[in-house]
Amino acid sequence: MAQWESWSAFWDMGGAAFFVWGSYGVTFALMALELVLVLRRRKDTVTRLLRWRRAVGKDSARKTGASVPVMESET
Amino acid sequence: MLSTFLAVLRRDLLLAWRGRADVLVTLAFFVIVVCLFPFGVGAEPNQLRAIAPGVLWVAALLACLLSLHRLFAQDYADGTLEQLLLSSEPAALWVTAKVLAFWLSTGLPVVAVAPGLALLLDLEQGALPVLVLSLALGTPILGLLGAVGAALTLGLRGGGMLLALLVLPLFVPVLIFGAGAVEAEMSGAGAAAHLLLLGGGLAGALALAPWACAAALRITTD
Amino acid sequence: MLSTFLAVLRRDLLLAWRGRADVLVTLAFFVIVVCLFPFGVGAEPNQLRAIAPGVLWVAALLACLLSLHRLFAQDYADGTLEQLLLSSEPAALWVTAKVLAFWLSTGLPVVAVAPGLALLLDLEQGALPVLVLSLALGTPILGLLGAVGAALTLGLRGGGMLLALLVLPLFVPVLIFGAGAVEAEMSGAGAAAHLLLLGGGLAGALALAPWACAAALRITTD
Amino acid sequence: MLEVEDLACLKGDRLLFRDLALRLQAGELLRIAGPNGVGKTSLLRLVTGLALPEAGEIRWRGESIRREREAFHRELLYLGHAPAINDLLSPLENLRFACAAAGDEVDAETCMQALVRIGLENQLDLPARVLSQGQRRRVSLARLFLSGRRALWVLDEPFTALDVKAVADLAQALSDHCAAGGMVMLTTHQDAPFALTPRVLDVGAYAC
Amino acid sequence: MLEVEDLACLKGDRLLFRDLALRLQAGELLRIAGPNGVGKTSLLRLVTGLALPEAGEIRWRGESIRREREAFHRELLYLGHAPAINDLLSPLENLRFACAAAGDEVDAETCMQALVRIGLENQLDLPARVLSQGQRRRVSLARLFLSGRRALWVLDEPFTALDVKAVADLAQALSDHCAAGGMVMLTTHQDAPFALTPRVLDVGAYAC
Amino acid sequence: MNAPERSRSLFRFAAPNNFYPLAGRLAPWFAAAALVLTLAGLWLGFFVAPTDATQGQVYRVIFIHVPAAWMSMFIYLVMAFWSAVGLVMNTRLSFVMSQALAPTGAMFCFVALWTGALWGKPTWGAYWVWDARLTSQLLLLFLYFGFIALTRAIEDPRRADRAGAIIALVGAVNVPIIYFSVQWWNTLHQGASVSLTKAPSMATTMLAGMLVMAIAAWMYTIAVVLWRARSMILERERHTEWVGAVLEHEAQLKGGRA
Ligand code: HEM
Ligand SMILES: Nc1ncnc2c1ncn2[C@@H]1O[C@H](COP(=O)(O)OP(=O)(O)OP(=O)(O)O)[C@@H](O)[C@H]1O
Ligand SMILES: Nc1ncnc2c1ncn2[C@@H]1O[C@H](COP(=O)(O)OP(=O)(O)OP(=O)(O)O)[C@@H](O)[C@H]1O
Ligand SMILES: [Mg+2]
Ligand SMILES: [Mg+2]
Repeated sequence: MAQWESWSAFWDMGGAAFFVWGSYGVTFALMALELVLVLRRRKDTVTRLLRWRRAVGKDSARKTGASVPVMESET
Repeated sequence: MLSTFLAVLRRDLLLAWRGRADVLVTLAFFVIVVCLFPFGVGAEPNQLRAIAPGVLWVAALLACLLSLHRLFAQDYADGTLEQLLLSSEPAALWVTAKVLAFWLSTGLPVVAVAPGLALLLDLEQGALPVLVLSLALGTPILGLLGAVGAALTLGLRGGGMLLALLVLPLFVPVLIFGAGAVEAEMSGAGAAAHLLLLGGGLAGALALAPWACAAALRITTD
Repeated sequence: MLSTFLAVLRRDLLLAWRGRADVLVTLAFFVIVVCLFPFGVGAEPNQLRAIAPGVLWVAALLACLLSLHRLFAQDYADGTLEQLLLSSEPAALWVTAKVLAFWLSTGLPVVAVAPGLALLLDLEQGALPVLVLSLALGTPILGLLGAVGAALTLGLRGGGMLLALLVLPLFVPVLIFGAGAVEAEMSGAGAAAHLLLLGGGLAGALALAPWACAAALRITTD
Repeated sequence: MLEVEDLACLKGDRLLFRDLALRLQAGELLRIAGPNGVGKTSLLRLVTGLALPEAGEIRWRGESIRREREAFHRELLYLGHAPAINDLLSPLENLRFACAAAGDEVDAETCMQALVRIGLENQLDLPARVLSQGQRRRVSLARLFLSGRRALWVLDEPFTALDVKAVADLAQALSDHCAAGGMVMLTTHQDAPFALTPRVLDVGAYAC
Repeated sequence: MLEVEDLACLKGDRLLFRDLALRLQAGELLRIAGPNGVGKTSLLRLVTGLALPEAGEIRWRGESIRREREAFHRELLYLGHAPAINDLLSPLENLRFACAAAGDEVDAETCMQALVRIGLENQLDLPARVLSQGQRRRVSLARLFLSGRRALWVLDEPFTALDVKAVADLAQALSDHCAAGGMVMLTTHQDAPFALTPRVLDVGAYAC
Repeated sequence: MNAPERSRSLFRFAAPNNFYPLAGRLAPWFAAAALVLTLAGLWLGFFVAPTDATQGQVYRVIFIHVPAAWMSMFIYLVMAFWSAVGLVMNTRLSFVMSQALAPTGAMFCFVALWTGALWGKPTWGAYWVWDARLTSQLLLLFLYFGFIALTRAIEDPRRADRAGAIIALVGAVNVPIIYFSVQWWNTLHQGASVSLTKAPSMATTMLAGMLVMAIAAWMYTIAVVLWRARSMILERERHTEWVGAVLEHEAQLKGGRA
């Protein structure tokens, strides 16, 4: 607490509370939101793909898995 | 009666949701046009503040105008419009549903972001509510009038542009009262009169435009 | 080599002539947007004069932007684009022809009427040649860059608007130098540097954009 | 029930046909024949009321269709060249909307069954944009299974893009509709295995 | 001359076909068959090089078409579902442009003859917008009479909307092209009176 | 996510089936590093760094503003780099990387704008002025939006990849042009009336806090992008057997937990 007399002084930020906490708040909220979205997307993808695989039948998967060329290229 | 109205409204909103990109991009267009102005005009705050209401309203008008041609184009091209005209309900009914869906998906977002952009142009905060109100009353009028133009220009060669030419003169009064309301508020004269006029215009457009539009559609598909 | 170029150029000019309405209406749009401003902003001569170069350039840019989506849309819808891509000539060649025809039919008229509108906004007469020159150098850049955007957004849902979003940031430098040239001339600083930069930009765009556009078209029809 | 008298159709400066007359009774299947460009599509659009004739009169159950438009349209089902399919919507959504917009009350389940019956069971949820030509066509044709109570079906080249089996099914459905007292008026250049032989009207006979 | 090996086509989630192989020799007429949605159009677009295959190789005169694109396209004539007709231009203008854009040097007189031969003598100067479906189709088909030196014709449902006589004429033209050493690859659901029996490739056999 | 050394290993990991598990293993570590560094940076920023002589406390926004601004610019370059690699070498993984980077870049871009705006109000008296640096940041946001909107609007992933790559490259060519034009535009109009007021000599603790936060932002970006890329890879490679195996494994895990 070298910089601050008290917690209330800290939260007040020398009168600039709105600007400082507004910045930090939105930033961390956005980052958290992004993290949540990314992780949820993964879960969604997995469930959706599982359902899809059940639907189309596993044998329609192509036999390329093991032999994916090292540098995969299309054509 | 209502079932066609609801069917059309539901489908058009569904389509707007499917084509979210469309809606977001109308919005982006609005934002970008507003942001272009400082580049053309120069970044001096006083000057920007003075032209802000006009720029915002012109940008909203253009954004609305440019999405208008989408109102019937797709349905016309794929034959849905023919089918709707073969329905036994009065056409004015589902036309209203289409315009309503259109406004909800393009006008409303524009109204919603306008205050943010106003800050970018340094408009006084006191004038923000009037700006929002004037846009909320004015953009539906644009949609209703524009629908008539869109119906008349369906399938014509110069379609989108001809539409602009037809409806811009009709839009001018809306622009004058809309931007005027904000300027009146800024100058301290009070915006009530302007807003009342806009409200009256909306009521009038709502009563007349759907019929005109329905007639125009029948002519177009002949 | 040249035969495809000429065939495309001739046909597109013929189409522009057939669809005269289109061309006139692009122009009308330009005129109307410029004329809207006094309504939105208020008619004070000094203020108008100050914002005149910016308004003219923004209006030209929007007019160009709005006609851009027509560049390939029709050919894409009716399959002509596929046929052109199956031609054995390099695609960059006929892309250039299309852009050239596009500019001749929409950019050139805008350049031609700009001085008249400038007088309407009370721009000094001394700055008119610079205005015309800046537009004549700048609008082809807009066309070339825009063609890339138009090719990328072909057949997409939010088509026209997505195009606007993609290319507007790219148009900003052109706008800055274009409007800047006129303002520099008005302020007595001389417009040579701006115009040179625009010329350089045009050369660069001419060298690169057709290739990017051709690549984009191949991707789009895949 | 449907009577057409003295009909003339002018396109640009060309009079396509004139003095065309026809009557369509309940249970009849009428095929409009004639070479390309003779005016079959134009005739159908006149009959549905989408276009206005140059001369002549069209009556439905004795009333001019211009005077009793709504009553006529309640009994009419028209499928033209344009499939009335929105590219962003799935077949199911398209079909439900088509029915609702026309005023037929049909629930999702029934629509689904119609689509399955017409062979789109695997495409129910794809956007229509990715469908093949034949599949698009089928989506609009599915309305036929849901519009039994509409007496008059007017179909412009319904067999286009359909494969052999689908053509046979459709021909069967049309025959069934007629057998149940409906009326069908269609154009086609293809042969289709109808159960009842269609009456043929050659537009060429009225050409000018 | 045209060899296709191990071709696979993926659309969205669905692998339409895989391990598809075909060879087309000079003088052969190949009909791609299969029910709606099996992947015929997709196959044709792969063969022309307009779309990229998921796997497999397409060779023209022994060279991969991706490597020798220009040489291949000089010998290819593709007519797809979309007619490549501009609504504002007349049939004559459309045809001349189609030839010029493809790189065929054809003068106006020859184009006119081709249009007359295909039955559009009265529509030469109308804007394409007002043509009937069959007439539009004919405009694009007229290119066939002007592209004799292109060896490979790839046609997607060329008989759509054509009347009986036009179907017969077109079938004759295709047979003639093969007889002259050309190759034709087409899809159709209709029967057409070909002079030589087409070899049939059923895409369904390679479906997954 | 900058270009790793061009060694053999790059080529091995360029195959999605090798990259996928590797990314899964690495991402949590980067996330943890980001968390630790953020806490350290915040501590430095709020409790060690002194009050600024001219600006008072409000300057403490700098600890996120500057890292976010740096990241947003850098991510665009990396994105364009991967796009170019993808177009030239035909590697699908490169496209996945560039598309996975875009949302995070846009997020940082927005954060830089937002924090800058909040900082500007007390220091300049306005949330926004049309200063060159601010303006080019805004245009960068539009470039991000354009890229994201385009790749989202195209359904076919192959087409989306290539179209996105083209617009990313065109944008990258334009970024410097935009930057310089905007700078010139501004100076032309109002001289140097507005410029970012830098603390004359930044206290070393301030600088340290800023750098630590910048590294934290790096770590965060890498973690998020790896995770996002993993989902995208699953989606795109769903036809392959190795994805089948991965999915079965996931299903078992879920079944085990339930
Ligand atoms: C919306 C408003 C703002 C935006 C978009 C913005 C944008 C940026 C950008 C892009 C950078 C990195 C540029 C570089 O390193 O070359 C930056 C750095 C910086 N900004 Fe801002 N800024 C804004 C407002 C402010 C304000 C109001 C201040 C302080 C009064 C400020 C202070 C700084 C400082 C000190 C740096 C670090 C400069 C350096 O290390 O070179 N910014 N800002
Ligand atoms: N403005 C015009 N001037 C001259 N002729 C016209 C004009 N508009 C249309 N036509 C002609 O009218 C006819 C329209 O025919 P319609 O579409 O009804 O034919 P159709 O019998 O359905 O033919 P298809 O079997 O090809 O579908 C065409 O022959 C067309 O050339
Ligand atoms: N994104 C997608 N997801 C799933 N299936 C798809 C997707 N895109 C296309 N398809 C399917 O791929 C097939 C495309 O078929 P194509 O157009 O090649 O058929 P076709 O054999 O030419 O049929 P037709 O005889 O009807 O013309 C259709 O069955 C369609 O449903
Ligand atoms: Mg017809
Ligand atoms: Mg097909």
